[in-house]
Amino acid sequence: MIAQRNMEVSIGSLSLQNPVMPASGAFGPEMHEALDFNKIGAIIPKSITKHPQPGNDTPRVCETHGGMINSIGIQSKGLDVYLSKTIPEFSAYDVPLISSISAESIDEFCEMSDVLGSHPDIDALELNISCPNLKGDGLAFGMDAEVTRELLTRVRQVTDVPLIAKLTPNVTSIQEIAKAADAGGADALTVANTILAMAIDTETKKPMVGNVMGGLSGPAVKPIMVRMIYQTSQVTDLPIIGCGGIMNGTDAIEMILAGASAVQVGTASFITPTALTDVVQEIRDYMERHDVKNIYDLVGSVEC
Amino acid sequence: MIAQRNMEVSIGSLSLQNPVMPASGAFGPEMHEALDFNKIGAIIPKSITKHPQPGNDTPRVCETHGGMINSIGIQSKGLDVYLSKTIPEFSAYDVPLISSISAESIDEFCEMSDVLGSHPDIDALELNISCPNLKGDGLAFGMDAEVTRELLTRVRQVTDVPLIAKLTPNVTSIQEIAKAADAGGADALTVANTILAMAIDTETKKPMVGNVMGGLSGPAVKPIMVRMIYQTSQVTDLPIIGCGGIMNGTDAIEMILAGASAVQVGTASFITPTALTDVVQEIRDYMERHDVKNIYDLVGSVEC
Amino acid sequence: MKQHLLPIISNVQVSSRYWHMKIDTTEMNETIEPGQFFHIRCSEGIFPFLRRPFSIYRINKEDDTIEFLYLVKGEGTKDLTRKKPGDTADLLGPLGYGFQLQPECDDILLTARGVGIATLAALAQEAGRKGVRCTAILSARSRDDLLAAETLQDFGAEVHKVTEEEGTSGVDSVESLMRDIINRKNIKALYTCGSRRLSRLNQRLAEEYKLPGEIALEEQMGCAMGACFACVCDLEEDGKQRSVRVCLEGPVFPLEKVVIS
Amino acid sequence: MKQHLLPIISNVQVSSRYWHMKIDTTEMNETIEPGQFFHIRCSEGIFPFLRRPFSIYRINKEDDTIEFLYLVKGEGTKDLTRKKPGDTADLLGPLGYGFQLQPECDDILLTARGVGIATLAALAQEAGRKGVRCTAILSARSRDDLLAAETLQDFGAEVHKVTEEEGTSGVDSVESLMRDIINRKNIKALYTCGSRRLSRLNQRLAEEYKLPGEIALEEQMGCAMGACFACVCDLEEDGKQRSVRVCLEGPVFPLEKVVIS
Ligand SMILES: Cc1cc2nc3c(=O)[nH]c(=O)nc-3n(C[C@H](O)[C@H](O)[C@H](O)COP(=O)(O)OP(=O)(O)OC[C@H]3O[C@@H](n4cnc5c(N)ncnc54)[C@H](O)[C@@H]3O)c2cc1C
Ligand SMILES: Cc1cc2nc3c(=O)[nH]c(=O)nc-3n(C[C@H](O)[C@H](O)[C@H](O)COP(=O)(O)OP(=O)(O)OC[C@H]3O[C@@H](n4cnc5c(N)ncnc54)[C@H](O)[C@@H]3O)c2cc1C
Ligand SMILES: Cc1cc2nc3c(=O)[nH]c(=O)nc-3n(C[C@H](O)[C@H](O)[C@H](O)COP(=O)(O)O)c2cc1C
Ligand SMILES: Cc1cc2nc3c(=O)[nH]c(=O)nc-3n(C[C@H](O)[C@H](O)[C@H](O)COP(=O)(O)O)c2cc1C
Ligand code: FES
Ligand code: FES
Repeated sequence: MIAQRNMEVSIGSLSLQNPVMPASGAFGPEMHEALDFNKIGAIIPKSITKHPQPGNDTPRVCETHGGMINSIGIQSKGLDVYLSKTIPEFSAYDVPLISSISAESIDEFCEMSDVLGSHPDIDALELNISCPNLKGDGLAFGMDAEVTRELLTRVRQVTDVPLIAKLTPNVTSIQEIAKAADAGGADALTVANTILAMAIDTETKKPMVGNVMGGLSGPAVKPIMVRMIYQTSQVTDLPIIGCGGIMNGTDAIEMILAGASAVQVGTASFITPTALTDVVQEIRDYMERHDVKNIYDLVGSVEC
Repeated sequence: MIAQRNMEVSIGSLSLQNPVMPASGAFGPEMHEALDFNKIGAIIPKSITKHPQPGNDTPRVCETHGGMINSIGIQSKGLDVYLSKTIPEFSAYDVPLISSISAESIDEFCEMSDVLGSHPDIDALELNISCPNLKGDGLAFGMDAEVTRELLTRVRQVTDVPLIAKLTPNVTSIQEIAKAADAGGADALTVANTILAMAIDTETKKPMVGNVMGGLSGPAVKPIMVRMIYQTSQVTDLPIIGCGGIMNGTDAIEMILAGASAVQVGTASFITPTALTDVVQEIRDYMERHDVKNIYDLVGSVEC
Repeated sequence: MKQHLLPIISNVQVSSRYWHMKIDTTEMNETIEPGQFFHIRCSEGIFPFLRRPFSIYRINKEDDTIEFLYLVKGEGTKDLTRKKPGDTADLLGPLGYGFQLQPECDDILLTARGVGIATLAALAQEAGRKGVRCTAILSARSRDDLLAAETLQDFGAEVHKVTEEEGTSGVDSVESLMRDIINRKNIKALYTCGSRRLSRLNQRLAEEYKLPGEIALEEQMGCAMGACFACVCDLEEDGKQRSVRVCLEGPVFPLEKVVIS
Repeated sequence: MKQHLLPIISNVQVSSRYWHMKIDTTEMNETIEPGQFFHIRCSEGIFPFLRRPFSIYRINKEDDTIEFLYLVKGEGTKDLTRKKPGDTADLLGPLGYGFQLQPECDDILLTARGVGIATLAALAQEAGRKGVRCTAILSARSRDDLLAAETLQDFGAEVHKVTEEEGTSGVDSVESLMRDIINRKNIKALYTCGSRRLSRLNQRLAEEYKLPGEIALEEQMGCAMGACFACVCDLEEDGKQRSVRVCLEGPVFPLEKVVIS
């Protein structure tokens, strides 16, 4: 008889059947043809902005050693289309729906969180306070602890759904930002968004992405993310969602050992469209092999 | 007839025959068997501390996708052995010798800079204000602009040799630190040291390096370094020495286009012991192919 | 849009820069149309990291195979050349929307440049199959790059070759050639792929001659599944521009709508 | 210490976990000693990133070849198995200091475990060549891992095999075996490689029987050129500890001096 393997995890008041969800911006409704959405922990569509916006110039992606740079920007059809089209498309599935929000001001974050948080089909909000592609040389709300605290405090006032702050890795101390988000009322932290990066084509002398700089993702960044998850877990009890460079179940386990209770898989889906469900299966295999009854027995259990 | 290709670059008052030098800690006297030291731009031995110190627990290195983590720490025999043994070993070569200094306080930086700066065989000092392996959870002087400014100001008072500040990439704004080092009196900036990282063996649940965290180097980090070089070059006129992930001449050119006037090559030497002179030759080939007369015609010439 | 692991029948160099790969599609039950593409994993490792998009060059329903014609450009295509017969090809697809051959358009003109030739070859094949007369102008750097010309001729197409090498591939020369063919053959539709300049020329002539047309676009891709918004371009409809994803809504678009930057 | 690009003569699997590679060293003019090692680039790409250290298993001066015996452990060694005869091996070395066979030590005992057997095989070969009588205790997980036993026997060594499989590889059993051999054969020196526990045992018996000895260490390596200080261990001399680099000052050290953690 096979023992029960409990893979359920909680993000605030939200319970997920397993700890694996897509990373925002690397997942779309069309992927249902290749992937069984009902088998993952949650669905997170691409970050949404209040107003429609076009995104950045092409080329928008380029490859690097063990990773890629993207400068998509937040190409978005705006909140109205999101409510009328995107949400119905995803709420057909049997897993929680987490909306990722990108906004230009704290007020706008509040306004959007109010609308989306009160929508019956939306189970949690991820606040993308870290997108390095925003105007202003890659600056983001999440680079400042005080701004982060205030942003979370204000959004907390308008909604009761679980709030996940997606932190930026482009900071001196992720611990300070994590503590600020915690103090402001976040229910969980995603650690972390992409690392600001740049590549130049030496033949044309032009930047490889239209926006000059973009965000680095993929296995190249994983050791940096594992470090940040570990550091963050030392200063807060909030659930951490590990993100950045996961290609398989072992990578997910590594982040879980470092302190994550859930993970997001982004770029890996571009290479293997079934990456998300593969990771679920590989985590389960690991639990079998090591006879782990409950995924929480692994969370933060690195032996330092 | 082959046109002259001028590869000479200046680091403050110091002139180098070409822009390629080793990264501190990834170069040793024994490598002379595989590499002609007289053909590189400068020699930089491993960072030296005032007192002997043992370095960190083993294992001290591990591999990651496109890179490696090291937690060597600054294993050092102290200043006395450095003066009596290391310097004579290197000063036999016909290229400038740059000493990399690691210290525990600003006073100690001053003291060591005084001693080393007045040594006739030492041509410049690189201040390693960025080593992420120091005690204190990876904190470093170079994570604080004010400390950086003061450190440079104080060291500037004790020596006239060119001062190179080796910045840490583990900061929110490398520009702020660069400006502070500039204001304090640095002659050049090395951008940048390793990125703090961590890897866990999922089978043993133990960190892959003895010191739990270590510094990530190699091609994985190059896009982050290119970005930081570009950002730094926007806020200061100081010469920038690009470092992090260079494997070949194209990588060096990429950093030069981003704004570096010289480069350091570290980990690549572990894979190809002639990496340093290979890079020199490949830069020369590029200049031939693109008919570049002077290396400075390339510095910062990315077309954004 | 599914991941398929299929046996490679052959993978051989066919000219100095081009290779040709044939895949056994017996195990893949999908309808494939000319103009569609597959996102191919060129190596097993993590470098090159992303998949690479390749149009379908030939669709052989009879013996359940498909063929690709690819230019060795960088690391990805170099790795692809290392695959041997019997090895597995990792294909994601078929992806996107292909060309439309309207019943009333019984005489068509294709203008292809470089790797765009591979894309239009599949259309010539389809045209041949449907009895549509097809004329093709193939443009390349050198004669050696024009190996696909024979394939198109086999499909019954009349082929005109222009090259840089011979100084015949300038936009002006191609324009007179196109005008001549359009007039002489009573061309009913234009199809193009592979060159910005030839695309603009096609747009101009389509407007002037009031011909419908289609264009297959190439854009840098991430996911090729519509998820990442890497591959966008703009369409202009009723005076308004809107952004489309080449991988999902294309790669074939109405010629007149595409905003060529 | 130089980088050598040398032709591979053969590279074959010799047991379930071990492979054997033979290299043509005609183009390499270096003196190679048992105990020395090469830092080998296992793949051309950037993953695995670092070189991997491998001891010399056999040195065949007659026909100018060297041989390696390696365990397939992770990505690096897996990639190494992909090399074919005629391919190029990228070797950095020979590196480090090898074993010393003192003229007066005409009867030696080797204790090797796992991949340490490869390291000590070269010493057995040298002993055979010099007419030094050699006894070897080879320890491994299973009989199948002990394929090198024959090689050592060919060199004239008396070989004792102990395995986990058979329950004969415990420290206690090996200790009685060693004591028995030391007494029976009038052993003059001990050599060991591949196991912390066996190393401690060797240290203990060397002290008790007042025998000189040497140990070959394995440490995670970066550069293998003495530059990076990744591969350190501690030696104790005159009651004081000092740090040494295994790649440069070793990998062979006096048995009694090494601090085994
Ligand atoms: C819809 C579509 C169909 C195509 N059909 C064919 C075909 O039938 N035959 C053929 O030879 N080529 C075709 N191409 C082009 C082909 O995808 C590129 O030549 C290939 O990706 C180059 O990869 P590389 O690794 O060899 O070169 P790299 O050195 O990695 O890249 C060289 C250049 O190729 C382009 N490129 C690299 N990666 C991608 C990517 N993921 N998406 C788009 N472009 C990329 C970039 O412009 C890059 O500068 C097609 C492209 C598209 C978008
Ligand atoms: C001086 C010396 C001589 C050796 N001689 C032999 C030999 O003759 N035959 C043999 O089979 N093995 C030998 N080894 C061990 C061999 O180097 C490792 O088994 C090999 O590096 C594993 O690489 P991998 O990529 O297959 O495994 P990985 O999965 O990458 O690593 C598996 C383990 O191997 C070790 N390892 C990985 N990289 C290195 C490295 N650069 N340096 C040291 N250890 C590393 C680590 O402990 C790691 O956890 C020797 C090691 C040393 C230091
Ligand atoms: C093409 C692309 C688009 C992305 N768009 C978003 C986005 O809209 N919002 C967001 O929070 N993160 C976005 N990200 C970041 C991912 O969510 C994730 O943090 C990052 O890719 C690291 O994970 P990975 O290495 O698994 O891809 C995007 C990443 C990629 C590659
Ligand atoms: C093994 C090792 C030891 C290092 N030791 C030092 C050091 O002592 N001082 C220092 O400033 N940087 C040290 N570094 C960092 C390098 O100088 C360099 O900044 C980094 O490796 C990035 O360059 P690379 O990718 O070319 O290796 C060390 C790096 C490695 C890999
Ligand atoms: S490539 Fe991702 S949307 Fe088209
Ligand atoms: S491996 Fe670098 S000093 Fe030994």
